[in-house]
Amino acid sequence: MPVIDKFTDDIGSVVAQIPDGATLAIGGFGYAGLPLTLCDALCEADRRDLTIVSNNIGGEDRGGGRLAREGRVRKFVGSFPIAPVFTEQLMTGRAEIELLPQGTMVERLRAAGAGIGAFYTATSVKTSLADGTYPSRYDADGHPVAFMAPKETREIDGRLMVLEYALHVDFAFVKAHRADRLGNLQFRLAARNFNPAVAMAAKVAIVETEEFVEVGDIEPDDVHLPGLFVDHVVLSEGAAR
Amino acid sequence: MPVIDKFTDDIGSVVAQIPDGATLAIGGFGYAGLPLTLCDALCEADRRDLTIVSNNIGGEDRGGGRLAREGRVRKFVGSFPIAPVFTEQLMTGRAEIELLPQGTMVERLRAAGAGIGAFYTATSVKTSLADGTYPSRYDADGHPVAFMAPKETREIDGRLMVLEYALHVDFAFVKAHRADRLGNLQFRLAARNFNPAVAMAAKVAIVETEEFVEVGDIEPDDVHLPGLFVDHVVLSEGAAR
Amino acid sequence: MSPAIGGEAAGLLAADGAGWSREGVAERARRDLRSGSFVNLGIGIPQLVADFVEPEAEIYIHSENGIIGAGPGAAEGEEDADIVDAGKRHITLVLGASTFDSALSFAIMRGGHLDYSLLGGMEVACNGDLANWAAPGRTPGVGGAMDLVQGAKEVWVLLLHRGKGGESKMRVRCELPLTGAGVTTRVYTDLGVFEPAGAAFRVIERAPGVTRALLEEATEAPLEWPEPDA
Amino acid sequence: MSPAIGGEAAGLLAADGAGWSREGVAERARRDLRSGSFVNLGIGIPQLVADFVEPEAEIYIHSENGIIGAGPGAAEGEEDADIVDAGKRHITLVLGASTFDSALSFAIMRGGHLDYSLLGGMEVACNGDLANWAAPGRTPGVGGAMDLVQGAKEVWVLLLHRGKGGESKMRVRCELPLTGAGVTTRVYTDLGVFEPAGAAFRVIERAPGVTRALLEEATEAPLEWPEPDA
Repeated sequence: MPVIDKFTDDIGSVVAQIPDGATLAIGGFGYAGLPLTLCDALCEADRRDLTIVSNNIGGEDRGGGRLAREGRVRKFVGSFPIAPVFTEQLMTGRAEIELLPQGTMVERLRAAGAGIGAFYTATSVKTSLADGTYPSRYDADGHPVAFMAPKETREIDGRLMVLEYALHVDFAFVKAHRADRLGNLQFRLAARNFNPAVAMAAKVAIVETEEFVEVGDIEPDDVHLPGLFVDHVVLSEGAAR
Repeated sequence: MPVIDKFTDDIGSVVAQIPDGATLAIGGFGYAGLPLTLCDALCEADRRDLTIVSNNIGGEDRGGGRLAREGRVRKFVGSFPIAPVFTEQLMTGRAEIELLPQGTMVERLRAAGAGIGAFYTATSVKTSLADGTYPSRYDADGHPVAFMAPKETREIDGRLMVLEYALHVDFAFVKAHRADRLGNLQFRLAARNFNPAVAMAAKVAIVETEEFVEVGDIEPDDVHLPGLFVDHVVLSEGAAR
Repeated sequence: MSPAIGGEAAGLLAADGAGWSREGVAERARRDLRSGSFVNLGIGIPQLVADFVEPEAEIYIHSENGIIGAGPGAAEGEEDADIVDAGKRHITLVLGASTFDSALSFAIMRGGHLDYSLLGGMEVACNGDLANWAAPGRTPGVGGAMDLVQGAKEVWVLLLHRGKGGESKMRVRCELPLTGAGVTTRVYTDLGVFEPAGAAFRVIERAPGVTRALLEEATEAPLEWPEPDA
Repeated sequence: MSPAIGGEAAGLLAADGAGWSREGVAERARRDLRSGSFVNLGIGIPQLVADFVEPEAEIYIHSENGIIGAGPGAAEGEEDADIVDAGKRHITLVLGASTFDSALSFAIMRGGHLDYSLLGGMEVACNGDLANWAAPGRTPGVGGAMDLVQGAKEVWVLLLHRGKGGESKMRVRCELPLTGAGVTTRVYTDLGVFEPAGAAFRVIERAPGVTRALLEEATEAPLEWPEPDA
């Protein structure tokens, strides 16, 4: 019996540790690298009031799209809120939004994982996402009642930039191509996308993998994310162990 | 004749574009990933008054060690200045130093390459590297006459941090395991170290490689640094094309 | 990312056949792309540019989700679930392509490593301001638009000169929420090629059949004509 | 990195055979490492800890230059030029090792992903301050020392209790330049195990043969004794 074995068949127990109201970051861009099995399990566990950090919500039927459709998302943090059901909840005061440029989102996640407290970027400077005019919450009649905080600015090297803080999350859902029991992960092509960053930013990183391999099967240079960032590994639905 | 061909046999011409007084970042940790061929060529081109950004200087006989020994380094920016000849120049007012924690150095290089103007880190907070007491320059008698600037601090999430700015460089010397004519690079094991960051931070990134391969020989997921970060590729001495 | 968001607004093509079609705008912009360059093609007319890039030109296309060397769409039945572009279409990779995570992908944009970023526009102003992400009555989504206008060596906006109602999209000041301030280096429309010059658009080229009068009527912002222009 | 820099200062072992040897300090610290943990071993006594980690414990060693799963030194003639540790020695990799660039390596440290960071020390203070990088009369080099004390879940300092002249390295306040302020969570010396408790070191354990009197004499800072201690 090895000391470290992050793999489990019991997806229910893994997902059970995520409480209502948790902050959860989800990897994936489109269906590429989207952890569908874990998102489904979370819906089946009937979790609600979630803060979801992901590039989009509702671009796909499953994943974050299902979470939104089932009304489980209290707050969305990301770049593309395109689920009509989420929009409706937003415009009737039942959900909130923090809209982020895509690159700022992933850099804030990386910063959280890398022990960087905050950073300056020119992205979003002099826009409504930085000047305190973008509504984060509406009342039941669709009137804005709260706004995203204005971002501090500073000129660096002659260029105006905004201050962006590290984005820490409680949990992350990650989709890998291959994983071993140490949690070493290998991704594949454009399915890598946000997956390393969400894992790094999370207190608890939960991975689903297409393939479960022996320790040593992934060459040292092919480990795209070392196991110390990973807490649990399950198999994607339909994948054979 | 392909449109993009960053490879050249003419190391002399590549190095000739580096003027006296240039700021040059060099990859490598120990001899692993150290671009020896390029450093030798720079010495042979007799360049002087260089600002060298690298983890150490003088830990090895060749590479930065040779540059220091031959008195070509006017300023060292890095974490380990261990060349006695550099120390002597420093203590007699002929060279300067900016001493950086190793992780801060690589993060500042990455920031430069990633369009991040500055960032906050807890590393070095409340130390002499952050409070303006560390000498950066001495007079001929070894008395400090200038000090590293004190670092701005800010409390983030209850933790005191210092502000660190992006570290841009004019040129970078990079050592790769494999390279193609597009400049796509693959590194090997612990020879990767600072090489991607120095390339990203540089206006002109010059690579030496152990092996020159055809476009497509490096799989998309094995390209550790895409070619758009790279300007020139030469073969390491002793490597066969 | 939905193609309906973060790109261009619907527009009006010159009725009398003067000027370029959408494809013509893309083709005209492509002519100015240097061979061997790295380029990101945003949603809208910029996506059409790919069709005019012959492989021999070695123009490598960056896709924000983590690709350099994005190729044509995948043939039916040959889609790879792990290869999609920024529009989430199944595409192919060209020889020499590389794939990486989103942090590096946006470092490439913000860090100034792309030669060109081509974007659609809802409005563009002669001071270089660009609005292309938030139109009235739509759920706002920003995607990578605000990142794409920061850092690339050239930021070109490709759009139709006028909206459906004939209103000019070439403005003194953008009325829609900005994507970036002062970021645009060149503008390609169905009526011509322009450069933001502060208080006016400098006319670089008129499209075939486009008169000076038509251009002045279709452009809200002042125009600055090159010396020898009639 | 030179082993002469960034590690411990030379020290005095108890003359009468009381207390642990340097190896003994390493072995004692190793007993407190959790199986299946990730640990960085700094220069000095911490390097010796690796010798007491049996493979079955699955304790993975992080090396700042971009390795998780650093293994024993390479046999002569089997050195791989691309596998060195933070001390630049040719080492091996264990099964399941991963290699990566320095930016990620330091993200691992600063980001709090290591379970333990074990460092040598020149001086450590009861407020948790550590000085281990700049001694008088040496060329100052800092390496990864200031990074290694930030972020790891536990920061343990392993050092000899007294310097060559008998002076205490367990101080009220460090006199040498700090590596980090208030960062130390535990201290292992040849005389015992301690925790910085603000105004005093809390005594966790005395090494064999070390009397309370010896400890009090050898420690500049006040000591806080556990309730039942004689």
